[in-house]
Amino acid sequence: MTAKENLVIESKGSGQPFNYAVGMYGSKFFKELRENRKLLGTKCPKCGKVYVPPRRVCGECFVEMTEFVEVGPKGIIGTFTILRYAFIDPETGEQKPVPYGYGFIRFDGADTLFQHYISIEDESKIKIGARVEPVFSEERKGNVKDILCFKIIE
Amino acid sequence: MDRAAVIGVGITKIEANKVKETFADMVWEAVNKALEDAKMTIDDIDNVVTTSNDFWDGRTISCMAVGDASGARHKNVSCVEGDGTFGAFYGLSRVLSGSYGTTLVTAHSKGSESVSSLITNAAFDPIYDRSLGMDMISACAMQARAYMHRTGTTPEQMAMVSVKNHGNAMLNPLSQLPMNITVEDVLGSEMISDPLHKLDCSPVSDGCCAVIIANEKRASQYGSLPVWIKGVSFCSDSYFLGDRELSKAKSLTQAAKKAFSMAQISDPLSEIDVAEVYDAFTYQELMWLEAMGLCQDGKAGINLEKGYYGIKGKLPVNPSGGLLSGHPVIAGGLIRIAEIVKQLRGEAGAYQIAGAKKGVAHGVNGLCGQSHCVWILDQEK
Amino acid sequence: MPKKRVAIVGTGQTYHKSHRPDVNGQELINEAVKRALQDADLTIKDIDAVVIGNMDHFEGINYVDCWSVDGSGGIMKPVIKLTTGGTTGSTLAIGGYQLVASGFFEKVLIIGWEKNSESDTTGAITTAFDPVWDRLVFAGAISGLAAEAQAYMAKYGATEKDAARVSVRDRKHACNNPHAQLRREITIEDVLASPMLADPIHLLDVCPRTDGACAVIMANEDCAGKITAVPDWIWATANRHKYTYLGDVNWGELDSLAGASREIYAKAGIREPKKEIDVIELYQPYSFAGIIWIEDLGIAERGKGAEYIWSGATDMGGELPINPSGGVIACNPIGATGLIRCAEAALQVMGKAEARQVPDVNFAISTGFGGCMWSDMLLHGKRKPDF
Amino acid sequence: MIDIFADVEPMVFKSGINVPYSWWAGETAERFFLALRDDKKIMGTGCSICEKVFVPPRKVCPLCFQENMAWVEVSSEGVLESFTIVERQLASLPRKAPVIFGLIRLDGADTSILHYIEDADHTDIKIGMRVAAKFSDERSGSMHDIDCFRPVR
Repeated sequence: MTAKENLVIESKGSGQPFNYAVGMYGSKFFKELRENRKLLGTKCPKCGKVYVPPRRVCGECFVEMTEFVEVGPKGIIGTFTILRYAFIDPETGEQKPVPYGYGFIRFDGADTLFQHYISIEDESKIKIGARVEPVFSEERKGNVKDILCFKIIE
Repeated sequence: MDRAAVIGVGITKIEANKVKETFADMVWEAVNKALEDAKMTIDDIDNVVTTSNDFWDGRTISCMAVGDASGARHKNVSCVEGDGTFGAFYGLSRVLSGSYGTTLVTAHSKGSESVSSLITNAAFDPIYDRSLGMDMISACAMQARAYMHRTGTTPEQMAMVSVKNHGNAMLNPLSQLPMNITVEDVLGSEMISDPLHKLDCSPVSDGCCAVIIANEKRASQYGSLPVWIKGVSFCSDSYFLGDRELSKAKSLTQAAKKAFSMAQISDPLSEIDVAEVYDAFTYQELMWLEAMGLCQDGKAGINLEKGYYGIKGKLPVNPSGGLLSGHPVIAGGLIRIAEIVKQLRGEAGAYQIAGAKKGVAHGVNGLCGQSHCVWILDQEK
Repeated sequence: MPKKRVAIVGTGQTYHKSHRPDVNGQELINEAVKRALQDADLTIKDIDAVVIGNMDHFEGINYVDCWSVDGSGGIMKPVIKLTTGGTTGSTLAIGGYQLVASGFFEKVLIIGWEKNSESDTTGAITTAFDPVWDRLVFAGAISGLAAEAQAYMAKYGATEKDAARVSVRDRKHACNNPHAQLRREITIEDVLASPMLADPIHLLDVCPRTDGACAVIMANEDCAGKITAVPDWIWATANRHKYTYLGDVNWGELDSLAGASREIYAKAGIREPKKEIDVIELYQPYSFAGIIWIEDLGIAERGKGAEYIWSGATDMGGELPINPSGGVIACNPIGATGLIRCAEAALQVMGKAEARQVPDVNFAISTGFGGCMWSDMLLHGKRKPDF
Repeated sequence: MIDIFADVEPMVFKSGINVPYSWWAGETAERFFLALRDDKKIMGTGCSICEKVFVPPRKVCPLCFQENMAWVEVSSEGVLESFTIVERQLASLPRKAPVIFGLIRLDGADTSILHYIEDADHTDIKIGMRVAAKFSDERSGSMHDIDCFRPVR
């Protein structure tokens, strides 16, 4: 009998590919973002809340939303953190580059927060309530990466 | 078991690819259909059980996607991972426990978003079996082979299940694959994994189902026709395929026995008017009928040839077209319950079974029918 | 009134470590199951149904309810899987309660487990969030918790030092618990000097990565008293899984816990939780939660959580000890974690908590946390509920 | 859906879950794999209560919950319990189709194992036929230390 080896079976990178449906609400958002650099939310006909990302159902009122409203593109940091620990990006299976700024952005005119990168060029300026604007990608493909990150303004 | 009833059902159209819809969109549609069917509003719903699978959805905590769409924001809510019949069982428990008067149960899946062969390969034990590369189709093909060997069931008889169910689907506007086909069409279709041809296998599908369950007191309050739950049971066999007697569904036999006995049904064959069983593959419809005691062991193929299981037969099986005509995994079993509810209310339209009073619905979890859930539903209290 | 009142009659935990190379998942589960059966002096044949849960993408096994039967003893029994993320363990406990209370089963075995060493925990949790909108930037549980801590600090002025006091408490408590993974005391200085993971969270503010399993046996009122002299009666359960999108969260308050706890207090007629509850096993994955969430529980006033912690009231021997087990900061096999809180609360009520026993426990609370800032809660009592 | 989406094409976000996994074999499976790798032996464990011999081995009898299972060597030959010939190149297949999967009950075992069947004529292959393990030349401690099973002629 050979001594204990703590034998491991590896998955050897056998991942699961997915074609996630963006949905019509998201598709409209990304179309506007790609073509016009505009940001859209949906407004609840009952409570009047404006949701970003846009979606069909107001969870609070359980009603369907059909009204799109333009929000931002400027906004404030609702809350944030700066990510400093290493982890594996589940999409690629590779280490994610850190550190990065992680912001919850409240666009002007929106009631919920939109998650994205915040530029950490000057960490001391990153505060709750700080004003930010998106940095758009020159080549936009119609997904969340069409915004590169948000940067602090004023 | 105390009395409880299904008082509302909602099924989306089953389609190959609902490319426009997110999980939440599908759930929103099914839930609103069920509420409308039950003549209720979301405020009448006391608690919610959603059913989904993190692998199929490509999302850990897959239930998170459908919280808002199922109206769960301010309610007690839980999530079953497995077939919708298991979700419904938990939903029923939450009513019978006395905690809630009504439960909304949902089950959703979008097969179009993933590679089903890889998703089901992940159900194999990672240490011993997974890297060999089996998936649900190849595993079930092996089960089909064992079943045919033991019972003498022929490829033609299996093909007839496909012909019958795709034909039934012609009458069901929600079905994905209504088809007028022949035994020759099935046997001539691509051999995917011997003995299963393409038309022996259910398709990849998107869809969602919602069901509302109520206790006795609340069941008659809203104006829909309650369908009473008389017996329900579930049971799991061994995991490793090599540990089981693969040509037999021992756990289904036990679950069915218990469910029938709860419903005080001693002779299921004469008392059940309609069955919706989990026909993910043609042979399964036959095998499950036998295991449930709805047919003498090994005789389902012959009975099928005699026309017993057609819409006008002795025991109509899968009049809706079954899963062979549209198979949103996870929602599959809950749709079986919803279809039986429609039958017992006399609301199944062109595929209505005349005079159906008692029905059985069935769901499956795991590889080759490891775990089964059986529901006995009744028009009468 | 429930159809049947329900009590916990046995619990079992594995020993918890950062990795368990000596056993596979099924074998790990089996260890907890066997200990629970032993604790209740039952055999697997006495069990009527099995409720099991974990988070699929930590181990990459689909249909875990089916796969696990070799270890769970679920062969030819009803087996059902519940999963709701971090709340899985407490969701399982609520599930077990419902299955027994419904009258369907007399004795139910509840199992939560995780082998977090088999994948990258943060990478796997990141897949819990929306692939289209959130996964780009989301970085596992710690990133969301950091957002909460920032919001709370901005609103109420709490400090990293306040939070460190919570870590110090839980790590000290853990020294009394043979099942805890991290059993070494730390100081406030240690916490503040530990690496910054995600501002303002340091390494010693958060839970470790753990392999482990927990099993709990629940029985109905007809047999609970025959199985054990002092059953742990489940008085009430509640949960709120409010949010679908992380950006909708009311940051700085855990309103899901506020909602669930108010429902529980109302059900049990509890008016002054601080006085009427004797011990809390809080699913507290990081130190700041120890300050914030006791406010949501109605234990401390809004903004006064830190003050209450510094008073020593939540330490062993204090007014309302929290996490005598050492809590999640000392041990976190995620799918089991919520169920461990439940099992530990049961041990307190049953008087079986040994070195970590709080004297004279009549009421205990266990909670679960996870998903999109979701909460679960159970109320445990020594007396059989009279409703 | 409503006409607010008249000018919108539905989008699909192509992505995936590529979290890598390392599954600990545990001491029981490890002993099985090391016997395969080092000695070309197939080992099972036997329960003293139900007297079943499990291959692959179990640490605890899943039926009786009995620990201290006894190690026994089983034959590398056995009977084909069932099989399928996979004709389509399923995404899960690591080998080129057609691939034959078999469920093999080794002599001395009460359970069957899954593996490949090769060198068998597709028309001759039958339930009940005897097959024998062909061990891989390079073995690393996994199920692939058996290359396949072949008919015993």
